[in-house]
Amino acid sequence: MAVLRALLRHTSGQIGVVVIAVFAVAAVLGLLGLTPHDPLAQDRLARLQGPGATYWMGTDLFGRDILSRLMVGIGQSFAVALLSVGLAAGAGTVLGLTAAWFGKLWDGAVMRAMDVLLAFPAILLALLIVAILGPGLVTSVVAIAIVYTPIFTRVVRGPALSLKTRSFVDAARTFGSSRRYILIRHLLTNLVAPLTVQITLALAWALLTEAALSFLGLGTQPPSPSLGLMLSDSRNLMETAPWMLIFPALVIMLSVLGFNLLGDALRDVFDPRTRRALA
Amino acid sequence: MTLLSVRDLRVGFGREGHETEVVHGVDFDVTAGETLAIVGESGSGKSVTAMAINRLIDFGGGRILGGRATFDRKIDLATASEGQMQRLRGREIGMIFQEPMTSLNPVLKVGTQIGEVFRKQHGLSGRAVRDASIRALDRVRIPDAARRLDQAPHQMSGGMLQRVMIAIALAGEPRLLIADEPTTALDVTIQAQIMGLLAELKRDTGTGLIFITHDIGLVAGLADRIMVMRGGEAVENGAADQVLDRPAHDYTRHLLGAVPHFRAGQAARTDGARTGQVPALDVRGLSVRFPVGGGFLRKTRGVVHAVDGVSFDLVPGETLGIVGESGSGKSTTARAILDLVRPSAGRIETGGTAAVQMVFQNPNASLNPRMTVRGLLAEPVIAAGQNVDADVLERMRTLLGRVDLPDDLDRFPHEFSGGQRQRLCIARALMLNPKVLVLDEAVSALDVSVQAKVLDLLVDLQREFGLAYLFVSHDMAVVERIAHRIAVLYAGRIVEVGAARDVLSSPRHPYTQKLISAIPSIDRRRIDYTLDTEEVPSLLRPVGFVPPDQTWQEVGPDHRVAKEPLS
Amino acid sequence: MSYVLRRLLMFPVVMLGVSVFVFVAIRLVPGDAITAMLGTESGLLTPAQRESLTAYFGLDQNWAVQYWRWLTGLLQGDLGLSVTYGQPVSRIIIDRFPLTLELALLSMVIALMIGLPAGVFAATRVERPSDLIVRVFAMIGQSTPNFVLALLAIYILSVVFGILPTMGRFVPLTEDPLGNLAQMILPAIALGTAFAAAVTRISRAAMLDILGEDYVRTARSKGFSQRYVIWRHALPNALIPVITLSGVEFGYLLGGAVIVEQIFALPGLGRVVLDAILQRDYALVQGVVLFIAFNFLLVNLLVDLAYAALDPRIRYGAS
Amino acid sequence: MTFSRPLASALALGLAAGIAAPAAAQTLNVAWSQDATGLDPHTQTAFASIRLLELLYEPLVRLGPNLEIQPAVAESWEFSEDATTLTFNLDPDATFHDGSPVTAADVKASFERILDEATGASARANYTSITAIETPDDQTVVFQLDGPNVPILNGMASINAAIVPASAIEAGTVGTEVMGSGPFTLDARTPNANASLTAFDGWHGGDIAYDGIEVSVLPDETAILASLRAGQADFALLSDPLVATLVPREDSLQLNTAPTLSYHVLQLNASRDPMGELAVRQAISCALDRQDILDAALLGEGEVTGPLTSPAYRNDPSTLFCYEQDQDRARELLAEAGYEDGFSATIMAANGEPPTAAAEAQLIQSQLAEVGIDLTIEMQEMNVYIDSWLAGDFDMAVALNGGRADPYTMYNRYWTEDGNLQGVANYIDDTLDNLMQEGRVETDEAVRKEIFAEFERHLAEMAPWVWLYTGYTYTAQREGVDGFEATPTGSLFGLVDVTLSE
Repeated sequence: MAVLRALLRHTSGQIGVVVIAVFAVAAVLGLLGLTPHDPLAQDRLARLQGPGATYWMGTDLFGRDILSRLMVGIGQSFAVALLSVGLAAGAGTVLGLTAAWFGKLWDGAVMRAMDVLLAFPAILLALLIVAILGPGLVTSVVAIAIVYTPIFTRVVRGPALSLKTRSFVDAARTFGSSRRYILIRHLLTNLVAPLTVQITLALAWALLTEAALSFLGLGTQPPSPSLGLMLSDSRNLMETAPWMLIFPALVIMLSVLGFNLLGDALRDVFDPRTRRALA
Repeated sequence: MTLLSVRDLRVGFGREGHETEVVHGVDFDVTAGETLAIVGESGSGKSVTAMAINRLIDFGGGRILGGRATFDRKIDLATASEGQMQRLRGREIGMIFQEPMTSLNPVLKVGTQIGEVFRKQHGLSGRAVRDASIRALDRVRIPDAARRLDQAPHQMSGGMLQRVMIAIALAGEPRLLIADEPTTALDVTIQAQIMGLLAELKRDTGTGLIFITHDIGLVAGLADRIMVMRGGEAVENGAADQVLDRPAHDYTRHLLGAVPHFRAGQAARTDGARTGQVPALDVRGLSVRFPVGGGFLRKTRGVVHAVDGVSFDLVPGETLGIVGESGSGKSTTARAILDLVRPSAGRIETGGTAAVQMVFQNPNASLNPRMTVRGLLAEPVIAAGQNVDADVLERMRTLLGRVDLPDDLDRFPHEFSGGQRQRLCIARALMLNPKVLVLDEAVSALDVSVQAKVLDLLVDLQREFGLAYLFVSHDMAVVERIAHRIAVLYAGRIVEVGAARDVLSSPRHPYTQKLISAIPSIDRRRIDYTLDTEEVPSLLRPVGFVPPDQTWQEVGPDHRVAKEPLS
Repeated sequence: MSYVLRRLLMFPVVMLGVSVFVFVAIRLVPGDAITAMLGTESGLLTPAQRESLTAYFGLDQNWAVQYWRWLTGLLQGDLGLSVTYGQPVSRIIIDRFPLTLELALLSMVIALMIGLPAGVFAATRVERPSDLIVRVFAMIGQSTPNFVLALLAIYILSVVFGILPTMGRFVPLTEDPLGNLAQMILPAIALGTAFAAAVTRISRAAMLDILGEDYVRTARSKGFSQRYVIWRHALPNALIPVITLSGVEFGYLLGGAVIVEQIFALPGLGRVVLDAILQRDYALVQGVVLFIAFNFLLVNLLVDLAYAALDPRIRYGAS
Repeated sequence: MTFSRPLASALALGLAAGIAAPAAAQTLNVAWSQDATGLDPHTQTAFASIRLLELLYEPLVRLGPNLEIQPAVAESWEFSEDATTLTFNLDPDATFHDGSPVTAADVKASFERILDEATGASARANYTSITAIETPDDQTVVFQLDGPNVPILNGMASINAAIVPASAIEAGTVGTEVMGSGPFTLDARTPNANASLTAFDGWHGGDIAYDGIEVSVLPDETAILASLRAGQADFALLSDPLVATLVPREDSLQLNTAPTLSYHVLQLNASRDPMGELAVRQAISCALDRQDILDAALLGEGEVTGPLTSPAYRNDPSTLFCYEQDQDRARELLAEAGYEDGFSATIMAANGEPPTAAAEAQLIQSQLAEVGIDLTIEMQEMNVYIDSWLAGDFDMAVALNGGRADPYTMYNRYWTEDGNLQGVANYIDDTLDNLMQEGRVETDEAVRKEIFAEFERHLAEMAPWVWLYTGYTYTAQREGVDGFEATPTGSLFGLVDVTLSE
């Protein structure tokens, strides 16, 4: 489709797509269990071994293969990111759209509620939610979703307000089109562009937050590997086993970088001004 | 003495080495005190040529590919360095742009944006800068100049902003002034004021003027020489009278003939006659008022009376033209009929809900970019509760054919030209066999030659389907070609209404007369514009204000004039 | 100033919303202050002992009473007593907030001082190598988790250089400016990097748009140099989106401070909340979270004021 | 004091030039990761609180380096023949920080406060056998006991039985203002951040070689190591072996390790099947390789021990039931109990409490999997863990429980008929209860040692819990700091004898 072709011509788009593709493949392989070693198997003889022939990225405290754990870890972190951002995007779109369309009272209520959530620094809000629901995969998803919903609400409400004044919405009103029809066929379809850009940037941010939560010991739980957990485990072993810190950190940075690049490229592709330069 | 002589100018856009050429070798001269008009439709390369002279295209991704532009017989602008150009711009070559609302920096005061020119070009400072700025504003007839200096651009009207732009351009006392469609975005009466101002300044200062426009009628009153451009080439270049009266190139003839020009009533339609049918649309005492400054905890500051007691009716097959300048309430009237704006008072009688459909001004904005032709045309049918079956698709195809569009239901709006898109809107409006079509500035966003085609299509459709048109527009030339009857709207009220021929040939209300006199036409040459600076009156009334009743004076079989003086 | 007045009116409404939210949220967290303080030994408490401790911690009244008492106290500036610190919450905030505030402001200064010029520089040299370099660095800056940055910084400094900023104690600016700077510069860089990257990208995008605007073309037509056009005409307009970003980003700074203070062992307010949640110290969590939210809203109000100051269209509203 | 070592090169980051330490006040900079959660000696139980309070308050007696009873506020003490009365003679020079003398009235008021349920003193259970407290004169206190109770003397050696001024008790300022008779006074404290202590020159226990202590709370142990290396901290407490083992790498730093009393244990819930079956519990005990868990989770920093951890009562663990991994025996025992293809259960652990909990859970999981026991790990936030732990709401739990010098005070809460933590132990039988009661009343050391050795063998055999190993308490100090002697209780009282030679 046109967007994909334009994306592949955009320099940062190309890098972004390649990086994400590599990690996506690794994640799928990881979740399917097709990893060089069993991520949970503890090899007593190979504890804290540096990168070498059998274990390309070395082993951790229990002699488990870090590469395999990274593959599963990426899978889990991606899963958390996709789920939470999906939830947030869904909730944000509904709230933003209805707030823009009905305006006045409902708009005020929604925006004030969003202000309340936004007034909480993201990590604190996540901390409270995780403390209530207890640490774990599901909790991380819920925490990140709640933290990110206000941002999606605003990203949707802005353009929706301006779309509402466009003549094709007036035209639809003159035909007597139903409110639902207008919201979905006219407003929503034209919000796909800003939403896609925000989703990719949100994915990058969600990965960072999931890592931070695990770093504080509140994210996904052992023994299932998550990027943040592997990072926090490596904290005290920085000197004796630096590879335990370097590889997970690199994976987090590169995957987040990939999404950021993709988000940037998508913004250029969707922006009519720059699209002509690319087409 | 020739101020500027341009020989074989070629300009292109795109990356180094493989530019696409847009201006293919243009030659012209400008002498001091003379006005050269460059006329052409959009895409003809007229603006690019102008911007090439003071090398502003260098910042827009373009480059001069070849030719020479000798200024003051000394310096070749085509090859001058950026440093040399910076010394020329503002001091020797001034420029005025099309959109006054966006040409001034929104966050800086007007005084600052004028003062900085005096500071740079004349080395003034402190009090002197302020005094010079006030003198500059007085010269362009801006009332109460001192107070205006401290205002921000968004607090001034389009006309006033354009005057500021002129003041800025002339502050450096340039010997050559380039005006790129300076009045296109303005109302016709304001346009007349700006043309008058330019004419006067040219006489006083003797600057050379390059006036760029798409409206050949407009330049008749100002230009000494006219150059017509098309597709990046100068197709004709000669003295004004010679080009207007004995055009050599058939494209010039097309511009003079086919494009709608105001003929003060001669070109009005004669085929309509009111034979007492039942009106398809009857509007009685329509008023629309907006409270201003209301809301949470603060009382309303006043009420804008956008439309104040407008009444008219429309019989099938007849076109009523509603004419007025911006702020007259003509668009609000149209939108009130379609209930897009809630009327505060008055009755609107139509023959059933789907009887009235609307066509909007900007074809790009009135078609959802993400919908195919099928989706667009199907929407009214779905909205009316029917499902899209075979004969609905059949109707789509016939209508597409009828508006001369390719029979391809899977295309997207961006695959059509402006004119085609507006015809698609018309087809969509006809899907439910309406009785009345409300056309709100339906052709003003189109190119002049495309306007003619759409107007002819509308007339044919009217005859074939017996449609009644409510045609709202600020362009008298266009209204003259399509309206049977004309109503002139001023400050939310009808001041004169009647048969088009009578209203246009012998206008009786002072405002109508002023409006018609301000309309440029090919027949009037080198007119000296009477200078006035009247602004559109504010429609903000105190809360509870009740407008006085209108009394009419019958001046012809179908020609009435409101007696009240302009409020 | 109707625009700002409306913003001001919203302030108490949102604060009320935040107070209810944090009050309920902390009470939904399983476990209470007694188990937090006594740990496994709390199993040895006799019923009478447990009852007296419950009363001491005020956990016996129902939620509505607790909330009402807290709210009325709040209005008189009394945020209640922290059970784990044995001090009034307000005093803890007064002691610990200067550090977090300085950390956040220092990060913001660093971010703006690096981000803005870099963004403007890149925008004026589009698609040329320097533009690409700036964009790559900005991208990396935004993709690096701040705790990884912090960890690496400590590791390198302590192992390779053997020096380290003071930990555990706050060296206030007033007492020892040099020492304060040495202590805060590293955590501020760790916290501010992502913010600097964001500022770079926003200011670059804004500048690119503005350089295409009509009024920039007008300025050029007056014969002004590229430098003058940028400084006098383009920059004031580019500041508007950057300032808006700073408002929102300030919230993240306060959040990010939680982790950076933990790693650099800085006794700031960010860490207090983390410990307070673990200790189930209700009054402290409520007081500090409310205070942080108040600051976030205040900063956003300041952003709006700056917005109005910069853009007359906002100041005078639609004419 | 910002940097104690002048910087050699001008740093790219523009870090300030070092300022030499002010020569005037000789201060010992101490760093630890967890701060006290309160200042009331009678109610605080957290190890971090006790560690700080031991420097500020004093009980009647205290435990020496190898856990022998030493004088503190009391100069001397003696049991009556039938061990039902215990008399203490107070040290006349003992004074509180405000100079007022410590009198028998203060001791009586302190114990009455502990016994009063309204105080919520957690160690109250150890002193309920006191029936009356008499104060014949200012220097002597006589405790009447409801029966022979040897361990109570050990109980008196805990900071939870600190002597506070009677005036402070009336004024109710015990929790907010520190007025003790300990070697240091508390000048300032920012909880979870820092504290400054000054040597109390009027301390009856002798003089201190330096002027005061500056405590920094660095939650991240890598930060503690970094501050040691940067010379910001002279003395530090470490709990995570992964960090502690890095200290010797720096030649200017010295690591002191001392075995602790607290024990790492896998608690089984005998009230839930299949752990109700003795054979199943024994199978679990045999399936685990304790040394391997110790090597992996704590890098070998500790010793495999039986239930008794105090040096006086410790026995050779190899004599205990199944202390060598024997997977075949484990499978036999499982088959015997009818679980030949194993079973599945959940194992819970607290996040970061201790730091090695997650590692231990994962090692146990993988070792038990080898004999067919399939475990799912549930990591919980500390408070949630404690609630479930107290309610006995778990199949298995990884725990690090505190130890005591005296086996009776250590285990009476779990393994006696009316122990208040019976709900956590989930197992009791007469042998255990009888042995505990005998131990309580027996005054002869040698006989007591034999009683508790038998108690330990029986516990290991019944395996309600699977005892694993004890770790080390670590303290690290820079060169120039010497004279510190670590004790199994992890107390910092040894700082009193430290000298700074800088």
